Amino acid sequence: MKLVSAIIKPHVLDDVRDQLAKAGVQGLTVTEVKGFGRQKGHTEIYRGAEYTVDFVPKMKVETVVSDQLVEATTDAITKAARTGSIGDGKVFVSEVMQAVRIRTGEIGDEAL
Amino acid sequence: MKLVSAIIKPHVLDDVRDQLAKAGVQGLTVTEVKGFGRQKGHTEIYRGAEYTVDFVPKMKVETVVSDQLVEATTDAITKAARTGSIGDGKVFVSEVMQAVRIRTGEIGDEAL
Amino acid sequence: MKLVSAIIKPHVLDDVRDQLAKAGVQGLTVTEVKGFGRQKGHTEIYRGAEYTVDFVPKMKVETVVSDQLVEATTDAITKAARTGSIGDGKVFVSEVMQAVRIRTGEIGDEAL
Amino acid sequence: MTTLRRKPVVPLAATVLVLGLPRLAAAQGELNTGDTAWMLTSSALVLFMTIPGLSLFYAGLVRAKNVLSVMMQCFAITCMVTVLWTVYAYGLVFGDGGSLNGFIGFGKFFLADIEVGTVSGTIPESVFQMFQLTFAIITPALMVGAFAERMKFSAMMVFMALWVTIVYAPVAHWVWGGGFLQDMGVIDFAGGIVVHISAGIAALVLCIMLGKRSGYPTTSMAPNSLVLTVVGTSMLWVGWFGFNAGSAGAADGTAGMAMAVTHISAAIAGLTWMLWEWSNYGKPSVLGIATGTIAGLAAITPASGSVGPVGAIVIGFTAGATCYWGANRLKRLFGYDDSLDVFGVHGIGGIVGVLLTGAFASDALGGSMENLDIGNQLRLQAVGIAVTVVYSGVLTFVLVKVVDGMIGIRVTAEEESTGLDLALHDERGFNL
Amino acid sequence: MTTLRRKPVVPLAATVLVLGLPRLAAAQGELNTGDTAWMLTSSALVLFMTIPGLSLFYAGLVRAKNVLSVMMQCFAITCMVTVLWTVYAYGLVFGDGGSLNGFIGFGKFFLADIEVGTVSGTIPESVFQMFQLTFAIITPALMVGAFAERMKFSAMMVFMALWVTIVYAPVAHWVWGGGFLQDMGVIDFAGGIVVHISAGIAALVLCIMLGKRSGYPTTSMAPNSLVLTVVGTSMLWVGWFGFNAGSAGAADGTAGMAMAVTHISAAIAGLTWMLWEWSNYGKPSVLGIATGTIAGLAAITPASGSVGPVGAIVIGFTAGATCYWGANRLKRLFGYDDSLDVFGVHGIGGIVGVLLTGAFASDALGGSMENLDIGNQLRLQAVGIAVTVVYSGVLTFVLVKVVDGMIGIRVTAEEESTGLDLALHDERGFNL
Amino acid sequence: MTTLRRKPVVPLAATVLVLGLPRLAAAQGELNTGDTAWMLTSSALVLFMTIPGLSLFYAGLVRAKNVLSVMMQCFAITCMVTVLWTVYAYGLVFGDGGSLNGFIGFGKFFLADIEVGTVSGTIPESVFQMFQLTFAIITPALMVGAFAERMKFSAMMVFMALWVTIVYAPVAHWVWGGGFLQDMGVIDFAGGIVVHISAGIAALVLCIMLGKRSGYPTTSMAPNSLVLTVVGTSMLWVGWFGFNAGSAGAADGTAGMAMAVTHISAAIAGLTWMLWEWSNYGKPSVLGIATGTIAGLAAITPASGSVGPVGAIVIGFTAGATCYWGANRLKRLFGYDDSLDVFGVHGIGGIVGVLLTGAFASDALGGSMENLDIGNQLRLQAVGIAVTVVYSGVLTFVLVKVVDGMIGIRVTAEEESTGLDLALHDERGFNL
Ligand SMILES: Nc1ncnc2c1ncn2[C@@H]1O[C@H](COP(=O)(O)OP(=O)(O)O)[C@@H](O)[C@H]1O
Ligand SMILES: Nc1ncnc2c1ncn2[C@@H]1O[C@H](COP(=O)(O)OP(=O)(O)O)[C@@H](O)[C@H]1O
Ligand SMILES: Nc1ncnc2c1ncn2[C@@H]1O[C@H](COP(=O)(O)OP(=O)(O)O)[C@@H](O)[C@H]1O
Repeated sequence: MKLVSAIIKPHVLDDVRDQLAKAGVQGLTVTEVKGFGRQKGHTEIYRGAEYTVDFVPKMKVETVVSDQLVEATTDAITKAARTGSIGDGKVFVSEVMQAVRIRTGEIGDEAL
Repeated sequence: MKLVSAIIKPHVLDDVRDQLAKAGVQGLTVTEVKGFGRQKGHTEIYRGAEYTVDFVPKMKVETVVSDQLVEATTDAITKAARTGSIGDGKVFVSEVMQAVRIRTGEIGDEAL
Repeated sequence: MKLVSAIIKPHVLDDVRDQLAKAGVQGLTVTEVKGFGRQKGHTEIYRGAEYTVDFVPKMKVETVVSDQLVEATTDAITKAARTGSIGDGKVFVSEVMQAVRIRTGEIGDEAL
Repeated sequence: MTTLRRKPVVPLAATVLVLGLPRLAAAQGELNTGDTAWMLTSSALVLFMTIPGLSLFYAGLVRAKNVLSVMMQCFAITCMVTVLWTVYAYGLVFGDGGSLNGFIGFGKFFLADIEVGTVSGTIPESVFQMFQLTFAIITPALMVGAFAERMKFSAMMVFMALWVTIVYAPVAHWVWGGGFLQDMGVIDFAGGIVVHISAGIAALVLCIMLGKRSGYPTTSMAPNSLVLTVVGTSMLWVGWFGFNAGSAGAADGTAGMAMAVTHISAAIAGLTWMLWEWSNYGKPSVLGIATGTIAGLAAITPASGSVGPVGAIVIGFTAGATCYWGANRLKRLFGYDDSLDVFGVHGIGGIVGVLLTGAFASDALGGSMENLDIGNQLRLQAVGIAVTVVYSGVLTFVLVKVVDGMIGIRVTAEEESTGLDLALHDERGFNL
Repeated sequence: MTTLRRKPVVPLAATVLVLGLPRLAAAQGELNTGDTAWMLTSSALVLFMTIPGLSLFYAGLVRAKNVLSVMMQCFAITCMVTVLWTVYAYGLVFGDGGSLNGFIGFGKFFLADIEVGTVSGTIPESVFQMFQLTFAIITPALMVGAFAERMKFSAMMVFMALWVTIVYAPVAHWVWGGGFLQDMGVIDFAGGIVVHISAGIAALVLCIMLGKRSGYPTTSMAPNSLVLTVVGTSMLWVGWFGFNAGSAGAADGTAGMAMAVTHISAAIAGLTWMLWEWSNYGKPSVLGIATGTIAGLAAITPASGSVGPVGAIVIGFTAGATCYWGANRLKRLFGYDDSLDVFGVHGIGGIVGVLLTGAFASDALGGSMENLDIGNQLRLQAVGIAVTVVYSGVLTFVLVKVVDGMIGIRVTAEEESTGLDLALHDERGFNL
Repeated sequence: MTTLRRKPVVPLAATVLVLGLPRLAAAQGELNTGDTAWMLTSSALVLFMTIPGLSLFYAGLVRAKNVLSVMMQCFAITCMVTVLWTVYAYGLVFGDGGSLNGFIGFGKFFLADIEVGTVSGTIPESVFQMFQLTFAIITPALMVGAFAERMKFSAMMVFMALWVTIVYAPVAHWVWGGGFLQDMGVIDFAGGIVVHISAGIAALVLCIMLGKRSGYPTTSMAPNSLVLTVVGTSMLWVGWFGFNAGSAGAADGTAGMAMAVTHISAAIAGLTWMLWEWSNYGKPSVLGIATGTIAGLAAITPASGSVGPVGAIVIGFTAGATCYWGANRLKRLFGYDDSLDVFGVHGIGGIVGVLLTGAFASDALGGSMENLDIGNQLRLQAVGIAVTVVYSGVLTFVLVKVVDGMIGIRVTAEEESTGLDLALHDERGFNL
C-alpha cells in the first residue's frame, strides 16, 4: 500500500475528489494547511503598516491506496489539480506498512 | 520506529488518548481533518437550494512509537475508536527513519 | 527524498521558516495541530467547574527534501525551534518514494 | 411622583398600590408625547433584549454545533408569542375577566378595540400592549438556556405555546392585570415574579425532566465563543433599562430612579461574582462578571420602582453572592443539568429580589414608599413567590408530561452528538 | 389622530392625504419635546439598521473570503450618502422644485437655512432631515446583497452616488416631497415604494447585468456565519420600529399602531416561511425564519401608518408566502444570481405591501382610513408601483452601462476566487 | 434655542456660557417628559457605546488570544466606575466644592438627596447623574486600546480606580461642574477635553511606560476579526448620537443639530481616511474607513453643540487627515506602541476638535454663537487643552509609577506569549 499525499489549491478540491472517485479511490482525508513555496502570499495592511503574509492557503489530500492504484491516483490528482499557474502544488508518494479498518478489523488492502 | 496514524470520529478522541496513554504512548499529535469515504456527509439547505456536503469531520491522531509498541498502539486505537457504525475510520502504520527531540537533541527511541 | 516533519511551538514558526530557507529548502507545508505530551495543557473554568485541557496548540511543518539536504533541514529546524523549555517538539524523518510537481509534471528531486 | 395608570381598585394602602399596580391598560387619559416616546423606545429595548441580546448570550455558551439552535429557539419564540399575544393572550393578561378577574382576564381578541386614538394612561394602548408583549416574549425565551443542546425544536414550540397560555398569562394577570396578587399588594415592579421566578422554576423542572446532556458533567462543554456571550450580556444590560425604567410607563422620576438602581445593582453584582471567583479560583473570568451582572439585573427587577441607591447596592450584592452559589454549587450538589444556569441566575435572583423589595422599598431603607409595614410586606412578597413557584412548577411538570407523551421532548442520542444545528435545522453556525 | 406636518397642498381626499403625506419639511410649528425625543431615537434606530444591522445580515451570508467586502460596502455607502445628502440631495427630495416640483425638489444646499431653532412640524428640521437621511442610506445599502461577492468597490461607489442622485432622490420626492405620486394620493407611509421597490428592482437589474458568481448555482456557497445573520436580522427588526413608527414624525397613536403592526407582520411572515420550509424540506431553518421576518417587515412598511392588526396578519402572511416563492423558486426559474435575494425579499415584499395597503388601509378592513375607495386606491397603488419599477429599472440599466463603460463593474476571475476582502481591501475577516 | 440648566454663575458672555455650561446639576425646575425620554434614551445609548460598542471595536483588533481580555477590561471598568460614581465620584464632579469649587466638587455621597422627585433642569436628577456616569465609564475604557495585550488586569483595575478619582473627576468638574475652565468660558459641549484629550494623553503616557508588546513592530499582529471591529464602530457611531445630542440635556434644536453635525463629521472623516489610504496603499481598507469615522466623531464632540453643517465638514475632514497621520505616521516616527491608536485617534482628534470649536462655533462660520470673539475663544480653547494635557499627563505618570511599585503593571513574557485570555482569565475566546 502507498500513501499518496497531495498539496493542492483549495478550489480544485471538488474536482480532485471526483477524479479520484473515478479512478477507484474509495476514501480520502483532507486537511486545511498553509503552504510556502514559489507562489507568493499576500500583503495585509494595518493602519499604515504593511505586513507580508508568506503562507498561502492550501488543501492536503491524503489517500492510502493499493500498490496497483498508485499511478492512477497520482494521475487523477495531477490532472484535476493542474491550473498551470504557480502554486499548483505537489504529489508525494510513500510506503505504508499496514492499514486497519477500525469498524471491522479488516487489514491490508481490504481495509482501504 | 513507526508512525501510527489514525483517522477517527471526533467524539472518541478522549478515549483514544486515554487508551494510548495506558498502552505506554507518551506523545501524540492531533489534527482536525475532513474525511470522505463510505460514510455519507450531510445536507445543507440554503434558501431552497439543497447542497450535499460529502466531507465528514474527523480527527487524525498521529503518534510515532518504537517498533515493539506498534501493535499495542494499533490495538489501543482500534479498541477505543470502534463504535461499530460506518465511518469509524482507519489506522495506518508506516516506517520512520529518525526522530529528534528538539529540546534536548536526543534521537531515536529516546526522543519519543 | 525524505519527508522531514516537525512538531513545533507556534511562535517559532517564522524563525523555522527563515532558517529552512537559508538551508536551501524551497517549499514547505504547515498545519495547525494540537499536541499531547510531557508539556501540560491548561485549565479552563466554566461557572465553578474546572476542566483540564490536555492538548497544546502546536504547528506541524512538513517539507520533502532531497536526501543530501536532510541533515541541514533537521538541524535548521532543531536550531530555530529550540527554546529549551518543555514542549519544544520533535522532528521526524521518513522516506518518500516519489514527488510530482503538479504544474509541470516534473518528478523526483526536480519537483521539490 | 410618577403618573400612573391603572383600573380604579379599592386601595389597601395607597403607596403600595401606586408601586404595585403600574400596568393596567383600561384607563383612558390624555396622551403625553414624552411618555409615549419613552415607551416606544422601551418596547424596542426589551425586544432588543431577546433578539439579539439573550440569543447571543446563550449562543456563545453552547458548543459550536448547537449555536444556531438556541438562536433559532429564541427567534421562533419571539414570532410565536407575538401571534398568540395578538390573537388572545393580551386579553388573558389585561382583559377584564369579570367575576374571574382575580385569576384571569378575557377579551381583546385580535387586539380588538385598540384604535390609533385609544389611550391607556398617557400612552396609546397600542404602545402599552406592545411593551407588555415584549415581556411575554422574553419570559419563555429565558428558559432556552436550561434545555439547551438537547430538546426537540417541535416539542419546544408546542410546550412554549401552552406554557405562555397556561402559566405566563395567568401569573402576569395576577400581578399586573388586576389579579389577586396585585390586590393583595404584592410588589413586582418589572417582573421578578412574572418573568424571572416563573421562568426560573419552569426551567428547573424542565431541565430535570429532560435529563442531563450526554457527557455532563464529566466532559468539558466549553462555550464556543464568550465574545458572543459578553456582547449578549452588554445588550441585555442596556435593554434592561427599557425593561425596568420602561415599567414606569412614563418618562418621569420613577423611570429615572429605576434606571439608576438597575445600573447600580448590575455593577455591584458583577463585581461581587468576579471577586468571589477570583478568590476561589485565583482568576477572574469574563463569564463570571457577565453572569453576575445578569443576576444583579434579575434581582433588581421587582424592586426597581421603589428602592433607592442603597437598596440597589444591597440587592446587587446579595444577588451576586447567592446566584454565584446557585450556579457554581447548588447545581453540582443536586446534579441537575441546567445547561446555562437559568434557575441559578433568574430563579434565585428573582426570589432574592422579590423578597428584598419588601424591605428596601421602605423609605426607612432609602426606598420611596412611606409608612411601609416591612414585616407585612415581606410576608406578602413571600406569598407571591410561593404561589408562583408552586403554580409554575406544577403546571410545567404537567405540560412537559403532556408534550412528551404527544411527540417526545428529547432529541435522539445521535442527533445530540451531531449537534442540533445540523440534526434539526440542516445548518451550520460557522463555515470559516 | 396623529398630528401631521406637511406643506399645504390641495387635498384630494382628506384621509388619503393625512396618510399619504407625512413627510414634508416646510411647515413651521411649535417644537414638541416628546415628538423630538422619539424622532431623535428613530434616527438612531434607522442608522442602526444599516450599520451594523444590514451589514451583519449580509456579512453572515457571504463566504468567509468576502465577509468584510459587504461590510465595507454598507459602511462606505453610509458615509458617501451622508455627504451627498448634506451637500445637495436633501434639497432634491424636500426642497421646493418650483414649477418642476411635481418631479424634483431643489435648494437647501449644505443644509442652508436649517438653524438650531428651525422647526418642521413639531420637531427641529435638523432632526427631520437626519431621519430622512437614514432612509437615503439604507436604500442603496439594501442592494449590496444582490451584487455581493463580485462587484468592484470603485464601481459600486460611483454607481451608488449616481443612483442616489438620479433614482432615489426623485422617487422620494414624488412620494414624500410633494411630487406627483403624492399628489395623486399614493400611500407609502414608510417607504415600500421609495425604499424597497426602488432598491429591489435596481438590485435585480444590477445582478443580471453583472452576471452570476463563478460556480453559481452548482457549487455550495454556504453562509460563513448564520450567527451574524441572525444578529443582523434581529437588529433590523428592532431598528424597523424606528423606520416605521418613526415615519409618523411624532410620538403618538399612529406611531404606536405602526410599531404594533410592524411587529405582527414580521412575526407572521417569519412563521409562514418557517412552516412552509419545514413542510417542503423536512426541517425548519433559522435562515428561513429570519428571511421571512425581513419579508414581513418590508411588506408592512408602506402600510404601517394605516392598517390595523388584522391587516398586518394578512400582509405578513402574504409576504412570507410570496417572498418564500421569490427567493426559493422564481430565482431558480429564471436563473439570475441575486446573491442574497434582495429582489426576492425587498422587491416582491415591497410590491405586495404597497398593493395590499390599498385595501387594508380602509377601516372596513381594520385600517384607519374612513371612506376609502378601495378599488380606486388599489389602482393608485398599482400606478405608484408601475412608475417606480419602470423608472428604477430603466435608469439603473443606463447607469450600470455608463459605469461599466467608464471603469468596469466586475472584479477579475482571480480576484473573485481570492475573495474580495484580500483582493480589494488587503484584509481578512478572521485570523482565529 | 435650547433650554439649559446650570448653576447661576457670572457670565463672561452670554452665548459662550450657554454653550459652555450645559451640565450643572443643581438647578430645580419642572420636569419635561420629552426631555426626560430623550435623556433616558441617551443614557442607554452611551452605555451601549462602551458595552458592547467599544469592547467589540477593541476585541476585533487584538490577536485571538487576547480577545476576551479587552472585553473583560471594558466590562470590569463599567462595573467599577459605576460603584465609585455612586459612592463619591458624582459628588466630586457635580457636588458643590464650596471655596474649592473652582477645582473640585464635594458631597452627594451614595447619591444622597436624589429622590424620585428631584429635578435637575427639566429632567430628574437620577437621569442627569446616570447620563453623566456613562461618560465617566467610557473615558477610562477608551484607554484599554493603548495598553491592550500586555497589562495586568489587577493593575489595570487599581490604576483606573485612582485615575477616575484623581484625573477624570477634577477635569470633568473644571469643564462641566462649575470649575475654573468653565468659568473662563472654554467650550466643550460633549467631552473633547473631558473625555478624549484626558484619555488620549493618559493612554499615551501609559503605553510608553508599559513598553512595547513583544514582537512589535516587526511581527504582524493582524486583527483577529475585523467583523467585530466594524460592528463595534457602527455601534459607537449610533451610540454617539446619545453622547453628543444627549449633551443638550433636552430634546430640542440643539440636540437635533448636534446629532446632524455628529453624523456629518463622522462620514467626512471616514471618507477622508479611506481616500488617503487608497491613494497611499492602492486599496481602501474597512479598518481605515472605520477608524476615520471614530476620529471624526471624537473631533466633533466638543463642537457639536455650537457648530453647523459647514463646521462639521471642516472638522470631519481635518480630523480624518490629522488622525490618519497620527495613527499611521507619528506612532512609527516615535516608536511607541499605542496598540490600537488611542492617542492617535482620540488624543489628536480631541485636540483638533476642541481647537476648531473656537472658530466654527461662531455664526460667522455657520455656528450658533453670535458675537463670538474667535481669536479670544481660540486662546481659551488652547488653554483648556494645555491644562488638561499637562494635568492628565503628569498625574497618569505618577499613578503608573505608584501602581507599578505596588503590584507591577505588566504581565510576564510567558503570559504575554500565551495570551491574556488564558493566562489571566482561564478562558478562551473561540472554541469553534
Ligand atoms: N518540498 C516541499 N515539501 C512540502 N511541501 C511543499 C514543498 N514544496 C512545495 N510544497 C507545497 O506546495 C505548494 C505549492 O508550491 P509552490 O512552490 O508555491 O508552487 P509550484 O508547486 O507550482 O512550484 C506550497 O505552497 C507548499 O504547500
Ligand atoms: N484510503 C483511505 N485513505 C485515507 N483516508 C481514508 C481512506 N479510507 C477512508 N479514509 C478515512 O477514513 C474515514 C472513514 O472511512 P469510511 O469509509 O467513511 O468508513 P469506514 O472506515 O467505517 O469504512 C473517512 O472519512 C476518511 O477520512
Ligand atoms: N511520539 C510522538 N508522536 C507524535 N507526536 C509527538 C510525540 N511525542 C511528542 N509529540 C508532539 O510533540 C509535542 C511536544 O512534546 P512534549 O512531550 O510535550 O515535549 P518535549 O518535546 O519537549 O519532550 C507534543 O505536544 C506532541 O504534539
